[in-house]
This record gives sequence, structure tokens and C-alpha cells, in this order.
Amino acid sequence: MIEKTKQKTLFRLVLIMLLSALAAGLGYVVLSLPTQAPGLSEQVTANLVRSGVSNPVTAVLLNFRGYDTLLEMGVLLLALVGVWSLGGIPEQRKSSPPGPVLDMLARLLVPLLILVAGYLLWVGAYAPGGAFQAGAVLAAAGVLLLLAGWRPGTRFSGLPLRIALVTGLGIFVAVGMALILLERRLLEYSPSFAGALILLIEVAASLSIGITLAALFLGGRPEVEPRR
Amino acid sequence: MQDIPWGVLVILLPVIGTLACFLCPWRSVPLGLTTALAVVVCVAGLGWQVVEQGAQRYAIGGWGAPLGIDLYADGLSLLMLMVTAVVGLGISVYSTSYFKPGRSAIFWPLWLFLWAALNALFLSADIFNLYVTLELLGLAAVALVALAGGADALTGAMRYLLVSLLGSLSYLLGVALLYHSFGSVDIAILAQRMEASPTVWAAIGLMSAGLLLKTALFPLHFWLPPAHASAPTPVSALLSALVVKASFYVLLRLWLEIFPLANSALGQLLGLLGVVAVLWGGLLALRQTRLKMLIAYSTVMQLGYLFLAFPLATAIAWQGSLYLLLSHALAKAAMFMAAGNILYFGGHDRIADLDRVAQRLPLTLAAFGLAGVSSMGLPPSGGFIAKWLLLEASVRSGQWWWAIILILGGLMTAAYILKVVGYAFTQAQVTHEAGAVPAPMEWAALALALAAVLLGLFAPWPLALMEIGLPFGVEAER
Amino acid sequence: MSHVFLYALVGVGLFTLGLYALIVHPHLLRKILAINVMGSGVFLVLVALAARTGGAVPDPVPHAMVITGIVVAISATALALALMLRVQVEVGQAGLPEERLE
Amino acid sequence: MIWDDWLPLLIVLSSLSVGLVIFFLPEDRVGTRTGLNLVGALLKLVLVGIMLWGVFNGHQYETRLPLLPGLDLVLRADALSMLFVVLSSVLWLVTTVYAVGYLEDSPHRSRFFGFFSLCVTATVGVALAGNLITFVLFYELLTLTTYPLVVHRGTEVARRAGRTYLTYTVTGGALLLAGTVWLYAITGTVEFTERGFLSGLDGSHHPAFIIIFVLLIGGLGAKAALIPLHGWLVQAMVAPAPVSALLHAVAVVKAGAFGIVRVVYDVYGIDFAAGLGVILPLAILAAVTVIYGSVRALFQDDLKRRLAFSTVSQVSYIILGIAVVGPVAAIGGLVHLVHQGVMKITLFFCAGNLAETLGIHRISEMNGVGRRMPWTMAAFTIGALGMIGVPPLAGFISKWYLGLGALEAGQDWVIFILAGSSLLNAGYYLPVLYAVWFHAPPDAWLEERYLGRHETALALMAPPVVTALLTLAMGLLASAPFSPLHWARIITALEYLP
Repeated sequence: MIEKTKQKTLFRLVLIMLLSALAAGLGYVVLSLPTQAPGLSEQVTANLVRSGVSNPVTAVLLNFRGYDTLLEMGVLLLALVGVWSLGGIPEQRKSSPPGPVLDMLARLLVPLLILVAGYLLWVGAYAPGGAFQAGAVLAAAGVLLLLAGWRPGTRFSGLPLRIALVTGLGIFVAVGMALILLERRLLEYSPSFAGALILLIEVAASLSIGITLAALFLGGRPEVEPRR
Repeated sequence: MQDIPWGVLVILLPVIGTLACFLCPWRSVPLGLTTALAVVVCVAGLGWQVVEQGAQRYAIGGWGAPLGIDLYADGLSLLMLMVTAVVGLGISVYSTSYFKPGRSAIFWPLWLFLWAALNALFLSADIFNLYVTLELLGLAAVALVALAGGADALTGAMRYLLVSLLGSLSYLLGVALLYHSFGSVDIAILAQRMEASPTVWAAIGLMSAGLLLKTALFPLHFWLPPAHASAPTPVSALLSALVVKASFYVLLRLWLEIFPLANSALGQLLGLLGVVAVLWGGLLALRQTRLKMLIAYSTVMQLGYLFLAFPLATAIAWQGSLYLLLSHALAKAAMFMAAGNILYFGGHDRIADLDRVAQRLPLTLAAFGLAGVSSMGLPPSGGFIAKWLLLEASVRSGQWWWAIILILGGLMTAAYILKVVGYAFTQAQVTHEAGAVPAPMEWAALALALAAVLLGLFAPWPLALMEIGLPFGVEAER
Repeated sequence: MSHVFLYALVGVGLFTLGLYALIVHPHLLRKILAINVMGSGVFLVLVALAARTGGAVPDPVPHAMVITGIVVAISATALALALMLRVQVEVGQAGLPEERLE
Repeated sequence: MIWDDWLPLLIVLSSLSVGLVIFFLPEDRVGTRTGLNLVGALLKLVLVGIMLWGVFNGHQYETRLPLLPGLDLVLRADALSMLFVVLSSVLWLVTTVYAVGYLEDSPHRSRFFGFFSLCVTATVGVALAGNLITFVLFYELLTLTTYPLVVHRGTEVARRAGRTYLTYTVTGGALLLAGTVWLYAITGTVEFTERGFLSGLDGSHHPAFIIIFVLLIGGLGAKAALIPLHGWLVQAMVAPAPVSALLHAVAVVKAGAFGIVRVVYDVYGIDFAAGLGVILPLAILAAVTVIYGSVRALFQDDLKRRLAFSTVSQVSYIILGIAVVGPVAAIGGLVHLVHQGVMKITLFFCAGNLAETLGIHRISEMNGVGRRMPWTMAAFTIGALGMIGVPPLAGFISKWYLGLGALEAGQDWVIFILAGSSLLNAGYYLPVLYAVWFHAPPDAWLEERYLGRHETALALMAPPVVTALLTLAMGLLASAPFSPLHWARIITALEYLP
């Protein structure tokens, strides 16, 4: 037993040394980078006009590198499918029914949060904000509801829920395919429509993100009423 | 026809299929099969396009690198897509009868997601986008492993998930360093701007380490056997055949295009690790008593072969390595399927009790045998061609010691394949009578095994494809 | 400009710390948290170094990358936690078999 | 002419297709299967006949398929390959008939005959291979297709025998492959060419060539059962009699010996090889094998084991004939390739008949069996006498030319080897013959079965008789055109005459 602990401490010492060496190396590397590096900021600003939004980050996320975002919506949905595929996740043990405070808070905050989400979504076009922030806030609302003991009714946890979950990715892909059918490239918006399309995608995305995150918080798949 | 973006369809179709399967699970099998067929068609279309017009570059959103993301399809990526399509089709057919309805409703979305991730990865020309595809791939694979349920599968999946996340993060840090030193994440542009510096070396180190971890090169292979062996059979097949190859593909791209130092000391190191992987994997494969574990360790071994090209770093060597990758993908998928059939049939995969399989599952055993022939590198098979190319490369470059390892590895492989086949011929008393194996499962295995063998008879075509876009820099001089 | 590098260094520190924790701690929850810490480290490096543009606006591309990365990280974490709970049920401990929890 | 381009491939496919079809035949379709087998065998024989005539009239038959850039899969008919092709296709027909009779209502016949056909396919491929890579390809194919035949019985013993068999042959194959690649890397070609293609290259490669020679001979010796690589041959005796016959007389062992001839003649060229100084060691190795095999045979009571060791010894005659550098001895060696095959297959058929009909496996059980099975034993006698080298039988021709050749080449020591081994042959065959004909039979055989009206089933009885007659004919008509001797002369002329 003593031997074992000895070995363990020795192992940890060696590990610490190795890792500090790694850290030192990486630190040196980082410091060796030039202090001035424009990166891609010029190109972004140059093309911002044609991107359909004025917030560069949103432009990159949903236009210049929109493909990444598409795949990443995929990752999110995939995580949910994965979690559901695990089957019976033991639900977090039921605490005593939520006290009046939490209940009250939920009632007050949820509408507010939804409002905030909407605002973030809207502002994302020209200032920090956007689909993911909005989605996160929506999710917070959902989590709050779940904590307050609310559960989706079996009528909604079947197909409706699924539809809500896939909307984000679905719309994204649909837009992409539609553009291809219009002889354009994948996700190649014409500058005139770009703003609208991006907004459409973002609305769907934030909705799905919010619900997906909340569903992930819930863990296992909510029980569905049997299909007739 | 001329200007249909087949590459994009190859990526988007599986995603659409996933959504469809997710929306109506009770139709998942027909939906999934349709998608699979469609994807195969699109890959064929892309192949036709690449053969006709040479390597293809596709700027998503019309922006083009460095601002946007490009898709790039040359001979290398095309071959990867093709082998994925073939194996994928086989696995799709196999799983129609393998999974009970309830399970298959879960299997299909995950599998199609994984397929989409693979295609996206093979087509991506952007190292950050590659990170996203790697994550997509990793999560899908983990979820699929966990599909088997039970302690082994779940812990295997957990370990696999942690490893894969660690690998991706290490890779991402490398990407960050590269972006911040060269201001782009496009492979081609990086290749132009590349110049050796501490940052670059760190990036190489981090990215290679991450990818090697995902590729399970010795000594980073510890996670592979439990995960691959405990997964449901179709999943084991596609993990061993395709998923580990994906990270190897990324590594190959980086080494060939971005890091022009393939024949440096680092290459020798990789080669050395490959050698150890071959010997160690072979040894452990020989010591296994369970069929699926044996096959999993043989994957560890065969992955070692792939790295013998790095110290040689000649066009022929790369061709050999890639050819081995292709034939191993087919053969290994077939092997796992055959093992799955035996498991399904006898209810166990204890090698010592495999008596009379030869008589009662002839097709399955034939599949296993043919796949084994290819893994041993005996003619006529893809494995043989690959081995020949690697041997030739190593002798030509005067580094004959790699050749010895190749020969030795072949003998070890023969030893453990034989260990299985030999038992399958003996006729001890029937220990366990079981239901017949569905025909699709047997034929899928056999078809893939045959493909692995045929790869040895039609070598000139794949080798010609490899030259498209000169992924290996120069043509193979002969 | 030096604070930029300070942040980046902190990122590197987080990365290595996370790695240490990942290796050392047997409990799965800790491992998952360690992975997240590593992730934050990488994101920090990515985002901090983006501020090296001369002008007021930092390079937006890394920011977008980080947002993408965060979403990926969340998804992975969610799956990992769910998996951990299943492991807990099946194996009886939230740890990998080879390393018993004290 | 298109026909000339595809005939070699057709000959290979004729048995391959049959084999593949047979695999999928249900077990009980005996008639169809037998029919297919015979049709395949006869078809091949016809095609080979056509080719023989063509080659005799100076036709060039060559099939060329791309295998790799710069490397083709070549099937070519030349005098040497014809020698082997004819042997294997004739003996295949006979063995098929025999096997059909032998495996009467035994399990897994579809599997057996499937691999049986593939095995012959591989053998013919080896014979027709036009370059080293093609040779390697079919050589390995042979290994793989014979394995299921060896383990066919499915007993534990069979499994172990199969393991030993593969251990030797696969290792041999690996050595062969290594040598081939190395050669290719140096010369850039592996085409078989008369008198070799290495002599032209500059001397700096010669050490490499010596090592390559060792690798190649090592690889081929594993199948040719050169000591110390003969271990598998004796164990493989567990296989059914037709398989043993095939392994010993036609397919595996011969493929090895044939390969050695190819390497010495058409890769290195006899003169160049002799110049390298690799031939004398080969000769010595062969000589040692000849003696060793005979001595071991002397002490076997199990009939098949005795025959096996006799094979070890007899096959090395071929190599010895090549390695005694000189045309006459070469003729002796080459002709023995055929003669040994025919004689040895006769003996194995007879052994099989004894086992099947009377349950006899040991020599000590053979007393007076001549009276119970006169035809079989007559055939056996001819075969055995041929092996000893009694005139006018085939074996005599071989040994006569070997001896003459040795003298002509000034290698008198070989005479003693021949004499010694002939004495030993007599030593382990004559007692058997004596016991068979002159001892009193036991009052009851071990497990007697009455198969058909004759001493045994016709399908079992006819083949040995046929091959015995062949043995006689090849001896008597040795100087006739198209006799093995005749072909051996042609081949040797190509290698030696200026």
C-alpha cells in the first residue's frame, strides 16, 4: 500500500515535470509570435458589405465560414441523438418539489429571458450577439423551467419536439440546397438577400439550439405517448 | 452533369438522410438504405468528374480561401471517399438484418452522421473545418460504440470519447498556432507560406500527437481494442475500417502538403513506432482468445504498417501505404462482419470453440479467409500489392530493414489468421446449435472480402487515380 | 500589446493544467471537467492572439472559430456526462475499470 | 493472333471456373459434380494438347495482363513449362477419377473438389508463369488452396499437420517474395529469359545476387522438401490419399522443384549461376537430401510415411540433375520431373486402395496382399521397380542420364550418390514386394470392404493401372517424339547449345 502511494507520488512528480516542460515550450512558442498580425481582419472588413450583416463575427459565422456553422449544428444535434441513444439516463434525483421562490422566479424570468433572446438574435446583425447567444439564453429559460419541475407534455415530446430540434440544421441545409438548385454555390447568398437569409437561418438555429440544450439538460429522451 | 457539385451532395445527402431518419424513426431502414445508395451514386459522380477534369476545388459561399472554406477533391481524397462508399454500402446492407427494429432506429441517424463526417473530412481543405469534422466523427463513433450497451461497451465508449476529445483539442491548439503565425487555415495557402519556426514545430507536434492518438499508433493504441471489440459488429467494422483511417488521412495530408519534412527525423520516429505497432499488435493478436479482440489487435498491427511510408517518403511508399489503407479497410470490415456472423450464429466468439464453422457457415468462413489472405499480404489481393509497393520502396531507398518488418508482420498475420481458420475446420461435437445467419449478413461480408481480393487484380486503376492532382508531390518514377 | 500574450500564456497554462488533471484524476466527472478546462485554454489562446491587429477591432475569424468550438465543446460535454451516468449505472462507479476510485 | 494470346489464360481458367462452380453445388449433386470435374479435366487436357502441338511447331503463346505499372502478369508457354503442364493436366485427370471413387459418400465433397480444382489451377499457373512475380502469385495460391485439402479430414491431427504445412510454405513464400522484390529493385525486370537476365549486370551486384539466390532457393526448397525443409511433407500424410498423391507427384513438391529449375535456368542462367559459385552447394544439398530421404524411408513401417520419405529423396534427383552442370545430367533431372511424378502417383494410389479396401496402413500388414488385389499390387510393383531404376522402366531412364551426365561433367562423386540411393531404394521397396507376393496372406484382413465386382471399386483400380502402364511406356518409348525424354532434350538444348 505504502509502495503504491510512493509510486503514485513519483509518477505525479515526473508528470508535473514533463507537463511544465510542455507549458514552458508552448509559452515560448506563443511569445515568439509576431506582436502584429492582422490575420484575416482586412479581408473580412473588405467583404463585410457583401456579407449582408455588419457584425463581422456574425458575418464570418454565417456567411464566410457558414459551412463550419452548418456542420456544428450537426454536432449539436448529433450529441442529442447520442444522448438519447444511451437510453435510460437516471434522472437527477427528484429534490423536494421546487419551493415558491424558484417557482416565482421561473414565472418572472422565463418571459424576460425569451425577450432577451429575441433581442440578442436581432442585435447580432450589427453588434455582438447572434444565434448562439440567443440560443443559450433560450436554453437557460428552458433549464429554469425544468428545474421548476415542468416537463414537456407527452403530446409535444414526440414528433413536434423532433421537428423543433431539427429545424436549425434543416433550414440551414435547405437554404444550401436551394442555392445549389439556383445554380449558385453552396451557401452563396446574393448580397441583396444575404441579410434576410442569415436572419432566417439564425432564428431557426437559435430556436433549435435553445431546445436542444434544454433537452440535453433533461438527459434521456422524454417519454412519448405510444404511436397508434 | 458537368457542373453538378457532387462533392457537396456527398456531404449533404447523408445529413438529410439523418434528419429524415430522426424525424420518422419507424421508416429509418428504407430511408437509410436509400440515402446510402444515393451517396454511392454521388461518389461515383464525383469520381467521374475528377477523372474527367482533374482535381476539383470548390469554394463554399463563393468566397474562396483564405476568407471562406474550400472543398478539395484529388485522387487521394477520391479514393478515400470511394472506399468509404463501398464499405459504407456493405455495412448498411449488413445492419439491415443485424439490428432489431428498435435499435436500428437509433443506429441509422448516427451512422449517416458518421458517414457525412467522413465525406466532409476527406473533402475538406481547411484545417479548422477538419477539426469540426473530426469532432463530428468522434462523437458519432462514440455514440455508436455505446449502442451495444453493457459495461464493456460503455467504458470502452467513455475511454474512446475522452481520448478523441483530447486528440481534437491538441489538434486545435496546433491549428490556433498555425493560424496566428500565417493568417490562414487553408491547406494550400499554408503550404505556400510555410517556413520552419518554433511555432511550426510546436504545431506539427501538437497536431500530429492529436491525430496519432486518434489513429491509435503504438503506444497510443490502448483505447482501440476495447472500443472496437465491444461495439456492435457493424460499428466495429466501420470503426476499424474507416474511422481510424480518417485521422490518418488528415495526418497524411498535413505531412504531404503543409509540413515539408516527411523524411526528417520525425518521419523515422513514426516509422519506428509503426514497427513497434506491427510487432506488438501482432504479438497481442496471437495471444487473444476472443475473435473480435484478435481482429481489433490486428487493426493495431495493420495501422503500424501505414506508418512505414513516413521514413521512406517516396511516391511509391505513399502509394503502398495508401493501397494498404484501402485494402485493409475492405478486408477488416469483412473480417469483423464474419466474426459478427459467427457470434450471431454460435452465441460466442471463443476461438478455441469455433469448430465446424467451416461446414455450417461456409460463406462467412470464406469471407474471413479471403480477408485474411489480403491482411497477410498474399497474392492475389490488395494487401499483396500494397506490401509489394512498400517492399519495393524500402529496398530501392536502401532502408531494407523496413522490408524485414513487412515480411515478419506478414508471417505473424498468417499465424493468427490460421489460428482461427484451423479451428474452424475441425469437427468437434456441436456445442451450441443456433438460428441461421440472415443471408445479407453473410453476403455483405463475402462481397467486401472479394473486393479486397479484387483490389489486387486491378491495381493499375487505383494507382492511376492516386496520380490525379499529384497528392504525393511527384509521380512514382519507375 | 503585452496583455494579449499574458492571456495567451494563461491559455497555455490552462491547457497543461487540464491535461494534468485528465491524467491524474480517476473520477470521470473530473476528467470531463479537465477536458473542458483544456478546451477553455485553447479558446483563450485562439481569441487572445486575435487582438494583435493594429486597429481597434480584433480579428473576427478566431472569435467565430471559438464560438464554433464552444458549441462543439458543449455537445461533447453533454454526451460525456450522459455516458458517465450510464457507466455509473452499469459498472457501479463513475470511473474506468483500470483505475479504481479510492 | 488472338488465340495465341488467350490460350494460356484459358488453360488456367478451365479448372478455375470448374472449381468456383463446384463450391456452390449442393452436397448431394454427385452426378453434376463428377461430370463437371471430368469435363474440366478433359477440356484442359485438350487445350494443353493443342498448345503442345503449337509449341512443338514454334508457336508463341503468351497472355499478358497488367498487374502493376511496369509489372505484368505473364502466362507463357515454353518447352520447360509444357513439360510441367502436360504432367499436371494428365495426372489431374487420373487423380480426379481416383478421387471420385475414393471419396464415395464422404462429407464435404463440394468443398474438397472445389479446392482440388483451384489447386490444379494454381499448379498450371506455376507451370505457365512467364515471370517471377506471376510465379510467386500462383505459388502462394497453391499454398492457400492445398491447405484446406490437407486439413480436409478435420481431425485434430489434420489441423496440426495443416499448421506445420503452412508454417513451412508461408515462410518459404515470404523468402521467395523478398528475393523477388530485391531482384526487381536491382534489375527492374523479373521476366524469365533463356539463360537468365543477370549475367549482363555489373559485378557490384554479385554479392546481392548470391543472397537473393539463397532466398529464392530457400523459398522454393520449402515446397520441394529439400532438407532441412522437408518436415511438413511427412506430416501432411494425414490428408486423403488423392491429396497426398497430388501433393507428392504433381502439385506442391513439383512446383518447388520446377521453380528451382526456373530460377537456375531462366533467372540466373546455369553458367552465370555456376560462375557465382552457388550451384555446387545446391548440388551438395540435393545429394544429401537424396541420401537422407532414402535412409529415413528405410525405417518407416507406415506405408505412406515410407513413400513420403522416398519422395523427399526422389525429388532432389531433379535438382541434382540441374546442379550437375552439364546437358546430359540436366536431361536426366528434367525427365525425372515427369517420371517421378507418374511413378510416385501410382504408388500413392495403391497405398490408398489398400487403406480403403483392406484397412492396411502398415507394411507389416501387407503380407500376401498381392493375391487379394493383384491389379493394384501389379501396378505397385511396376512403380516400385521404376523407382529403384530397373530397366526398361521410366526411372531407369532418369538415373541413366543422371549418371552419364555426372561422368560427362566430371563430377564422379554423383555416381556414388546415385548408386547409394538406388541400393537404398531397393532396400526399402524390394522387401515390400517380396512380402506382397510371396508371404502367406492372413486369414482375415483388418477391415475388408467389398467395393464392386473387382478387387476394389473400378474408379480406384483403374488409375494406378493406367499410370503404371504410363511408367512402362515412358521407359520403352523413351526415344519416341513427344516423350518426356524428347522434351527434356529440347529444353536442355535451349539452355546449353550455343
